[in-house]
Amino acid sequence: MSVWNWLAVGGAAVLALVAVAEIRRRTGTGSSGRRFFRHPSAAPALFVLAFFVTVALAAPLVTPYRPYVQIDITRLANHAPSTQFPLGTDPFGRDVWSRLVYGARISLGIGALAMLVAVTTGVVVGGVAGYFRRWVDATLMRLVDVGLAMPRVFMLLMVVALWDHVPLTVLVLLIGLTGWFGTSRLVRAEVLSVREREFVAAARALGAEPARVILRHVLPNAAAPIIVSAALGIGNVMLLEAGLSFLGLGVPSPAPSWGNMIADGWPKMAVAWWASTFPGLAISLVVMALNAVGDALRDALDPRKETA
Amino acid sequence: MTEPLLRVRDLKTYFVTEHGSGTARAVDGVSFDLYPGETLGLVGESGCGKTVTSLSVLRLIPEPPGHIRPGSFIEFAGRNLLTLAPRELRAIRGNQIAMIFQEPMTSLNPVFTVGDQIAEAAIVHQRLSRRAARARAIEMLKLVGIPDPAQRVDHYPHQMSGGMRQRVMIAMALVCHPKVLIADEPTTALDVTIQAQILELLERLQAELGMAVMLITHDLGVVAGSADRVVVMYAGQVVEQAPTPDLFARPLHPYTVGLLASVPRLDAPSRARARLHGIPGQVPAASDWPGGCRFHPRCPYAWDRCREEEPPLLDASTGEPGSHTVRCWLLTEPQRRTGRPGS
Amino acid sequence: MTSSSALVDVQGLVKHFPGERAFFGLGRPRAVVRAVDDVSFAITSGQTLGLVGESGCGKSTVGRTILRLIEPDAGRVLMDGLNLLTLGGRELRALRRRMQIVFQDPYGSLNPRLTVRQTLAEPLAIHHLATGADAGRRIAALLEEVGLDPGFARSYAHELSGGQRQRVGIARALSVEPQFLVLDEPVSALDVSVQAQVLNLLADLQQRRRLTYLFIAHDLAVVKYIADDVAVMYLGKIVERAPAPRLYAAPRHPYTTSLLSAVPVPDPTAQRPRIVLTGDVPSPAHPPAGCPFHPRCPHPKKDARCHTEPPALREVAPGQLAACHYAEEPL
Amino acid sequence: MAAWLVRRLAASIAIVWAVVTLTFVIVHLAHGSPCGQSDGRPVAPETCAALIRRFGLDRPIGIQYVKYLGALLRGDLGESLALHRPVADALAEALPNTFTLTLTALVIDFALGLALGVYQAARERRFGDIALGNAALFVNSMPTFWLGLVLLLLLAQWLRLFPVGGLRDLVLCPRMDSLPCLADFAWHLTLPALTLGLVGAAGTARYQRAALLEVVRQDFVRTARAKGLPERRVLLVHALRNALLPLVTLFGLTFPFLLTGAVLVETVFAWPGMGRLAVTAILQRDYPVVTAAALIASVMVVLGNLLADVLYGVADPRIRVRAT
Repeated sequence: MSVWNWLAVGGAAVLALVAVAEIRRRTGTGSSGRRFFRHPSAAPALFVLAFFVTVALAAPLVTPYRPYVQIDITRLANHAPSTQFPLGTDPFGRDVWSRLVYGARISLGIGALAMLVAVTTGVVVGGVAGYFRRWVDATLMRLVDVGLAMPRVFMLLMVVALWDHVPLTVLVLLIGLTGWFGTSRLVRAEVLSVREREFVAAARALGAEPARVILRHVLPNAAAPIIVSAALGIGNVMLLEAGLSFLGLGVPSPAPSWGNMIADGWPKMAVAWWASTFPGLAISLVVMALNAVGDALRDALDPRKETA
Repeated sequence: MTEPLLRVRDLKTYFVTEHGSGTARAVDGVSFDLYPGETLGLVGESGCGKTVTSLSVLRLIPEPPGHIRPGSFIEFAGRNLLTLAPRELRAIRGNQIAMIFQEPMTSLNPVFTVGDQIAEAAIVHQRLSRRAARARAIEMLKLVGIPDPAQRVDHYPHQMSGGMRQRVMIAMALVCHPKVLIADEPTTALDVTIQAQILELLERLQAELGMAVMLITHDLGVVAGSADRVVVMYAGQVVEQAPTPDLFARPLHPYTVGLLASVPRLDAPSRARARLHGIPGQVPAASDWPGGCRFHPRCPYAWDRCREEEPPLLDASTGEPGSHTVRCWLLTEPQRRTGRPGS
Repeated sequence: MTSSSALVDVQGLVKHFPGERAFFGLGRPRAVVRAVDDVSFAITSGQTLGLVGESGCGKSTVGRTILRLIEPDAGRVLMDGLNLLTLGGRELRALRRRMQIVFQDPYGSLNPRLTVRQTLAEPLAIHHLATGADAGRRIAALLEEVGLDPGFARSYAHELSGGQRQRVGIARALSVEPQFLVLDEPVSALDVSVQAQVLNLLADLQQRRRLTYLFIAHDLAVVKYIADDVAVMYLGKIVERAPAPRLYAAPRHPYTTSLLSAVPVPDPTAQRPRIVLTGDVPSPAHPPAGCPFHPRCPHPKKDARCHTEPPALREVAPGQLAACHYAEEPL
Repeated sequence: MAAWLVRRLAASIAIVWAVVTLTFVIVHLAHGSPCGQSDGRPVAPETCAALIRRFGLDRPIGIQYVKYLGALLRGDLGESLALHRPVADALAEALPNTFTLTLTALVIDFALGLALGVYQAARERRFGDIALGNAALFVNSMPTFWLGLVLLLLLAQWLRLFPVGGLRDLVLCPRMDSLPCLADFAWHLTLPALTLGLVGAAGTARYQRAALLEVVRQDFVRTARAKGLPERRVLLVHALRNALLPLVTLFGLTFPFLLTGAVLVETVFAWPGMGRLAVTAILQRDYPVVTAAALIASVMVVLGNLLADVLYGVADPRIRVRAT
């Protein structure tokens, strides 16, 4: 790794720090923001996320190699961490740090996209079921029961087994479309309780149309658990993606997803522990940060604390 | 008069506010006595500190965010409850001083039968056997007027109505025959016909068991019907204290007067749409009491002295000295009291 | 009381809630809850009807079915002769502007995500009454009318006290310039000193704007200060209805009498004889046969007829209706 | 309660039926044209004909569906393409191993999670709570299989405390018929069960702590204190009994989690269970096995939820008493 790469990494860290400080400054005036940052791990967690996002975006600057480059398969495979290869090289002679950074793009990207698909579907289904109730609700919730009955991994395994090779976009879509059941239940429960509140009745008495009632009165007040479940959802998707890739059924090799990296390093774990350990640590760290942010958000957005 | 059973002196219970930046002085220097066998009414609007006062007596304030300031003093049977070791305090809680709460629904544990919950205190304090405690529980259910006590003892709280649950709460509190019963808004969550039942029950039990009752309520009507003496609280302080007939016949603090004028009365002359008098403004926040007399921003008589200097409790008794005290400077300059407040 | 000058005329209103279906929406529904069971009354323009009863008697459901926040099962609600329950779409929306509701819980009745200004601007926008600077002026005027400083427009609900929130709730109802207001326990969550302020405000507004009120409450003393007529409900039915002075002076239904005697009076010298009813209000899912009040009735003449034959609501004195077989011999 | 149970059972059966139908639809979609697979790889004509025969794809879809249901009801899960034996037999061999693994993990999960959660709640915001809380958060955030790899590397390969994988030592114990062999089995079981259990326990502890702290703030806990009960009794009897109720719900959610984890953990530790069977089958494109495994997993999840519901009914008098 060159001096420039090190400087770029330092720059990314500084940028992440500044970003967190800025978020803190902007939200610190509201009571929710204050409660969020009162959570002891909120700020560190945000920093971890900001750092990974920054280096992922600036991948070419912070890494010395392309992620696919086998530097010197005969002499530089399973090279221990050094100044040149800060996290060592993998059994195929690729720089683990470079792959980790490019892998962040894939792993975080899949997490965010699949979560977006899942949360959007969940909010729409849960919102519709909760607001219209009756047979709409009954039908949708039975669908959700079935969805929840089938463990996601098995559902995905089945699809992968039947369709042979699944393109990445389809995989993301699949992960998203198998991940909204819990969210929809959550949203439905929240909508059901919000719609019983009197300000919703007041809006209806004033002649507000259902769309206005849902968009302006119900959903904003049901948003807190949705946001929390989105934060936790990214982490879950990342874990799922890692598992699938580890089994060789996720992101097609040699793309550097973190799950693939663990899988690639695993056979040589005894002699080159770093190749599997660092991507595993990266996943754990990011998921932990997402969970911590989720916890802090839960406290910050808790409507019961709003009146205090 | 006899010796007081419970002597509260300069009680200060403060809370750290939500944002951690300030202190809410919820109870700020409250003193009163409770005599054996009497019913003392503690009256005030929400935020005046009456519930915090009652919880402080048994040290049931959640700490943090709350804490009782050093210098406060609650004497019961010759001992300061505030400095007792936890173990000694537990021997008094539920045994000599018992409490009932406003929400009988949430104050009962949903997963235990009412019999178990009533028996529990007897088992802990009087070392009764399970069988004896169960018999006692049935006896208590009968005492509080629950029909079919032998069946009801095995029921869960959710199987009972609100009024029944409050009777269960009372049975639970009285199982060890305490000397003092603290009743914190015992009828607020109940309908008026059920409220009448519960008040009558409390009256009867007090006569039968001879305990002293501290009745915390916002309802002056309840106090008028049940209490022997009344303590009126405002903004964390006692503002007036008197025997019940005296207080209603001769209210002296402008707050007490305003409160009485605010109550819609069934016995008022039958003229629909008469105006109520009310008190202008609202109760200030406990983290931000006004300086001087805490009532002065809402008081129709306030003058410079009220804004600058906090009045002490002044004696206004016509009978026994100290029986009627008022925290108001008007007592020193009665000529300022002219016209009706609020008009 | 169905006179020609009635602004609101409710006839035979019925609302039965099916018990929650046990399972999957497929199981047998539990017993039907007869929340509102054949309720009729009329309110003269500019007057107030107090609707009184204990919790679960169906009084709030009456208020909400009148506004069609809950769809009734049967009955008619006439406003100026138009049956609200058969209207749809535009006509209903037009009529909704003329009737509004104020709720009990000032904490639940305002959307916590909106400022006071946004809360008040919404109805103006829905009914195309005002926008922009014009809306701002109207909001300021509304706030002043309900006794709030126009500066409160920037506040969120949680920054206000209970009384202030209730004033905002009233302002919101008034924003569309209704003629008729359902006041659903508007002061019962407030402290007495604030309660007095809000009651006075409601009385002033009624005078100034010529409003007609349905005032729903559990507290007979509060109702005495505001109502011209009073209807008492028990288990989904009106058991007594009369002009206020008559009802307070000479109640005819034993339930009304007991209710009146149970209200504590803040005067230790005036302890009246208290009638303490035994037992609880029965569940509206299983109302007693005959007169619904008979299991708790303290009337000395209570007999087998009360157990079997439901008494009709009939005129027992000029303008006074009671549903009791022995209304001629009140307690 | 009996009527309620019957209804609940009927609902469970309905869900299983829906899952079966769903798998049928997915399989049908995938093999609408079995002779030209999605990636365009040509399929040998004899394989193609075999596929058509096996799935009866020449028949109308309704008939196919009925036949599929009928076969399932008889316990016929089809024939494995790679193993050349009935899928049901292969699964019957693997399932007990998966059960042993997941149930051991479940015990670790709840025992450890409960203890940690209660300890943390009692020490709220003190050092023990914060340290354990962060540790639990970290463990809960690990990919299960990665934790398995780390444990494998540390405890099996480097420290040689545990075997690197498998069910038992096949040389010493060809059959499990003696105490030493049982011990050997337990020794092999430790690491995979610990891996699965630890991640679960971290989650359970977080959940239990939150549930208990929520309960402690309720009015009836204050009532218990006002009675003069010792703090221990207040927390462990009055609060915990109520805080265990949400844990029963978690119990229902734990099944999918454990089964999902088992797929990966079994692969890491070469544990011959259903998950590993399914993964091996996928690599050989042996979809009858995968489909059957998915079905079985769903049935287990549904049964788990049913069990959780019944437990909830028993634990919560508000439901138990109303249902009778």
